[in-house]
Amino acid sequence: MNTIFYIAALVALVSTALAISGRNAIHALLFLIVSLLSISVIFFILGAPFIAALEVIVYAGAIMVLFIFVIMMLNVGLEKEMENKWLRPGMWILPSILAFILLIDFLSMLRSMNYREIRGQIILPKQVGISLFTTYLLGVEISAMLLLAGIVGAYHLGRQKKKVIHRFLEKIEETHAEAPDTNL
Amino acid sequence: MILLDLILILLTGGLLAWITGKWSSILPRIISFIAIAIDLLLTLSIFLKQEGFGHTAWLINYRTNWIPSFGISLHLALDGLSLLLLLLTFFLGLLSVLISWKEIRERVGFFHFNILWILAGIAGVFLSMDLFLFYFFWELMLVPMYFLIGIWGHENRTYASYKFFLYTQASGLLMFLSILALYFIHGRNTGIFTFDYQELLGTSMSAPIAFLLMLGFLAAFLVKLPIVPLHNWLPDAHTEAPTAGSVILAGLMLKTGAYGLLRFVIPLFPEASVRFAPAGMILGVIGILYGAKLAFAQTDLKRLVAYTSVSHMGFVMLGVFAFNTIAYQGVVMQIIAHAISTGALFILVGQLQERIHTRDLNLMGGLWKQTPVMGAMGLIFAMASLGLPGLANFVAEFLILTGTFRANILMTCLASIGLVAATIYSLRIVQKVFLGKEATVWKMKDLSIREKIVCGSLVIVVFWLGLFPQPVINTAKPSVIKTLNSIEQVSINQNTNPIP
Amino acid sequence: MVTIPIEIQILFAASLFLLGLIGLLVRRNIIFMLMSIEVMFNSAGLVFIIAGSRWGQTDGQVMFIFILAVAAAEVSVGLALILQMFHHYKTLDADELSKLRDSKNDS
Amino acid sequence: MSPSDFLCLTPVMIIAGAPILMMLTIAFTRNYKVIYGFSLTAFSIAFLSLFFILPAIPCRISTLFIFDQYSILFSGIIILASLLITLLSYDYLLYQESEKEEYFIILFIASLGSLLLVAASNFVTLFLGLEMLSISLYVLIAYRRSRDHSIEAGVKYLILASVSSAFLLFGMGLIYLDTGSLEFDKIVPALSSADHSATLLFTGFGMMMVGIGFKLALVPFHMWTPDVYQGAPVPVTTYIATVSKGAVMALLLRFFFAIRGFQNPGFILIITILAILSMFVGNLLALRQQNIKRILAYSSIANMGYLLVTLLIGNETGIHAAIFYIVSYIITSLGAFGVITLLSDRQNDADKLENYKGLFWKRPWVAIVFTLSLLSLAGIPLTTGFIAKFYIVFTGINSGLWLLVISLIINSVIGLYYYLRVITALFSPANEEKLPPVSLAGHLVLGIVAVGIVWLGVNPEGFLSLIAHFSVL
Repeated sequence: MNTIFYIAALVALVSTALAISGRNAIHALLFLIVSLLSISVIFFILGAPFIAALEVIVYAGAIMVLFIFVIMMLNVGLEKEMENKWLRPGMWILPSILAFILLIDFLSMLRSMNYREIRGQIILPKQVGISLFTTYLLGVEISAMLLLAGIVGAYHLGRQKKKVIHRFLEKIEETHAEAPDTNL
Repeated sequence: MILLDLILILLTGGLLAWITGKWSSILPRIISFIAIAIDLLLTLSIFLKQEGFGHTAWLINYRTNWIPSFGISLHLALDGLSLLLLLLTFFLGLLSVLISWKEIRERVGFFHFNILWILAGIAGVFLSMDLFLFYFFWELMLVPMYFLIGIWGHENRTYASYKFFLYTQASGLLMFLSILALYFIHGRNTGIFTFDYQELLGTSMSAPIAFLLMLGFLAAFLVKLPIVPLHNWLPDAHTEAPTAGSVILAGLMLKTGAYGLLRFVIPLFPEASVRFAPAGMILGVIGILYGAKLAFAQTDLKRLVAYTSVSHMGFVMLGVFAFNTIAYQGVVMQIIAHAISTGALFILVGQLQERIHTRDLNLMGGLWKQTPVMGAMGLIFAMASLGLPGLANFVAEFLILTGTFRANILMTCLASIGLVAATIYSLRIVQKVFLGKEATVWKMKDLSIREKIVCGSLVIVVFWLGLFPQPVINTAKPSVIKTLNSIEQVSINQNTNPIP
Repeated sequence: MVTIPIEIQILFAASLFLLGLIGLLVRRNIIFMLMSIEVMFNSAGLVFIIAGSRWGQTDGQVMFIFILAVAAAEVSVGLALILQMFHHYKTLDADELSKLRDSKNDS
Repeated sequence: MSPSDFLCLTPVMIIAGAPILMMLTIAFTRNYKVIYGFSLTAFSIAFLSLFFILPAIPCRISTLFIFDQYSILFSGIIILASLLITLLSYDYLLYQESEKEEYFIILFIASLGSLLLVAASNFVTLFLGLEMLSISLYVLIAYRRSRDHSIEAGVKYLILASVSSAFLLFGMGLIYLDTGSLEFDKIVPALSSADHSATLLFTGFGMMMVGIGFKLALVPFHMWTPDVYQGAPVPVTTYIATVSKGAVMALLLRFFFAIRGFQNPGFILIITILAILSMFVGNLLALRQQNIKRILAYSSIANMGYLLVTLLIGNETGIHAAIFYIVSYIITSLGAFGVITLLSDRQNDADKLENYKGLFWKRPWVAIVFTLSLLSLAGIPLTTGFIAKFYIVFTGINSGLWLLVISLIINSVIGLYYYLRVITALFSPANEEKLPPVSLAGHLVLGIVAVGIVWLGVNPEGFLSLIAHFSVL
């Protein structure tokens, strides 16, 4: 089990690093999905099978698909030129130093903790469900309202006011003026 | 209750003047004239029957709760000193309304609102016996003054009004910190948390802390007074303000600083004041000489008069830190005399400017021919300013110098050089403006009846104070003795005698 | 049973968080920034799972579920905003968003 | 949940039910006036219901909420402020693009989030309330999406607020890891156990403060403030300045007192640094601005810095001072931003200094309210801002926080300068520019604000005793 944890952790870190440094948005997203899957493995090892499932279903499944959907819609997945200057090695130095300092901070924090091995208690979905719908029942209601805000907001912001021609079709339209407009 | 009424009349009068200003430009003038006149009459009636009030600590004492959660009360009280200053306030206030009658033609309502609220703030300062209330009024008079300078001022008004506000506000906050510290020290000592002046008197604290707190108070009062390193705002504010603003600034607002020294700094921190006395006197002398020197160097007439204020207020500072009855009587006299004579000079400058639209000394000259009455007035006020015997300032400065002579001979000698300097710059005004060669030919009218009334009343007061100062001295006496008692207490306690 | 030191677990979560932060600071593409934020949220959720397993409580997992809901709502609004942004500016570069300035201090 | 729990939840349920009913109404017919009237009614009823539940408090609902006098007081403040903002929003949105009804739905959800925040006693509710508020604000800020500025402000706020939420979450996770409880009240007892690690707690609290600092716009997490204040529609800016900040500050107060933060030297250090930086940076950056919204944004940074001082006072009077300051800041901001809202026309927000030249001679009443608000922000007597600052200085000196008090005093003087600049513009000679008409609702809001500013400034005693009665944590 321990070995699996370390392997999964390594995979997660590497794929996250690749995701945030990738030039191609689609590829980056795929790396991110790999990372989420390996984190899901870790959740399983830590005794949270329900969360492991949710991580795959909601995070990797729903949210990432939403991302892919938008990227496809905007057709920027293949755009490589945009960030070239930002991906020069020089750009990474300062943020990395900052992050390194934070890492040192975390390490010093961890040193101060009493060395302890986890008991690895498995908490089953049933327990989680009972807790969720008794103690945290109001929390569930509140998240419903929160999602409502998200829905109304996304509806209002996402709607197009006037017809906007898809970038891909713009060129076509220039040559064929009678080409039908396409809504996004 | 009458004390509260004095302030409320001004406040409501101000609001009324503002509102009626929408429909007519005469109504606000009349309303403010009436409001101030009522206050003046009320104060005069108190002044005339002051013997009847008996010899308790205060002539009138009014106290009610305001914000009991913080130990803040609405405590107003009147003694001889406040009474004199109130009379002065309403007298000059009345004159400011009169002199603005023609000068201010725009936004008349709001102008009079500001005048009345400044007067209310000043009256409040002279009456408050609760330190929080005192600070409240102290700040209250700033905002309308800021508007007065900023809206009706001359060319450079915005800069001057900023400078005025920031200087006074910053120093006021230092005083505020001191007030709070005093409050807590007293509260911790006695368990009574209050801002009441009477209660806070005689709060015991260690010498360094007392000194520090005194410096906080001094900051506010010395900026207002003003004393030389802190005087920077004054020439700008005085020069840019409209005439009424200058009169109120020089005649009343500066006096709140002097009043604060007498009322708060010395009674609250007697030991610290004694320790500060040498420095205070030096500052006073520097103020006298430096102010006179700068006054002499000015070509802007209003600026010149402004700097004479710095010089005259140096005498107040000198007298306050001499700690004896004669000097204190002199200080009270100086406060009143300077208010009258400098106020009068500002009024004259205002009248000149109204006629020839300049304040540049080099452009004036030989105006006597056309305006003999104005010239005569100018001569009288200039003489008053230089301290000619028989006029008010002479009595004041003479008393101060006599008093200080007992305390510190060297300082007295240096200060009397200031008198010589005063002669030079005062005569320079008369020489440059009314006598001498005509630099430009101005066509101008002499004083109108309204202006004659204003100047005439000032002349009467200057002569009256110069020839019969006894009523003022009598009225101020209990307060002066009360203030000095706190100092004598210190000398007895210390078993030494710092004051000869 | 697993015996992984809790420090290692936290270190892992912290590293993920920092990777997300680096991504946010370095990338200018708004979609990548949003992805980095997701990484950070996820790592924070991981901390709750670790803590939950340390104390043997369900609270950590419940909190994770709420984080999931919030992340979903945020992403939906965020992506909607990104759509709008793309239609206005025709770019996803965050540096193009620089019109809000004081007129005097333009540089 | 018992019936009395339901009773306690009445105001929250009204605010939560209103947007759903509004959505249903919209499904049948889109009518701006109906939705507007409905919003006003719902806010009013929710406010009245607060009096209704007074006998039932304090009640705890599972471990998530605590409805005590403190949260009722803040609920009242939040609902009233939202009501006034609704009044201001009507005219502002009247000429906007087609869908303006959703604005009120989102406004309700944002207020719901704020209500939950002030009643939160658990990390779960803290997080959910804060996120509900944030997500609603993303939408509200970018609401007028036809304008470039709105989108830019929305995206900026989205990114930075999400990052701050991530920090907040991570910090909460660390504290949970350390103490084993998500409840505020259980944290202090857990600190005495052997498992507790001070560094873990410190790091956790530090990361939480990054998150909360973003929401309160404390330096160095303030970068979004001027841009968002400028780019957002004015009523939304008002909302951010008043309700959002008030609610987050109320939460921080409760949390900080629950964990006894003022006894922990590390926490004190964090708060002190944030407070002093916010005061100085906020005021100094405000000096050079020409845009009124940006000036007020920087001024709000400084004001939050002043407010942080109350956290360290460490006793009841600190809470009183904080509440008084928050209330007076909310009233004052409503006045200042309310004037900006009322002077904004169809195309542009009135956010430039030139828009205000000579306002006093053209619209004396509006200018007076604006002047009062600015003087109150500057802390000049006769206004509530003076008493509020006095209270902080007063309690601060009592607790010996000299460093903070003196920087507050210095900053009051610095701040004075830019407030005076705006006031000077108001009173300078008028230009010819036309001003939009001011509606009755606008006058009503300004009237309430003006009375509030002067009343609390002259006679604060009644309100002070109200606070003393209501601020039992």
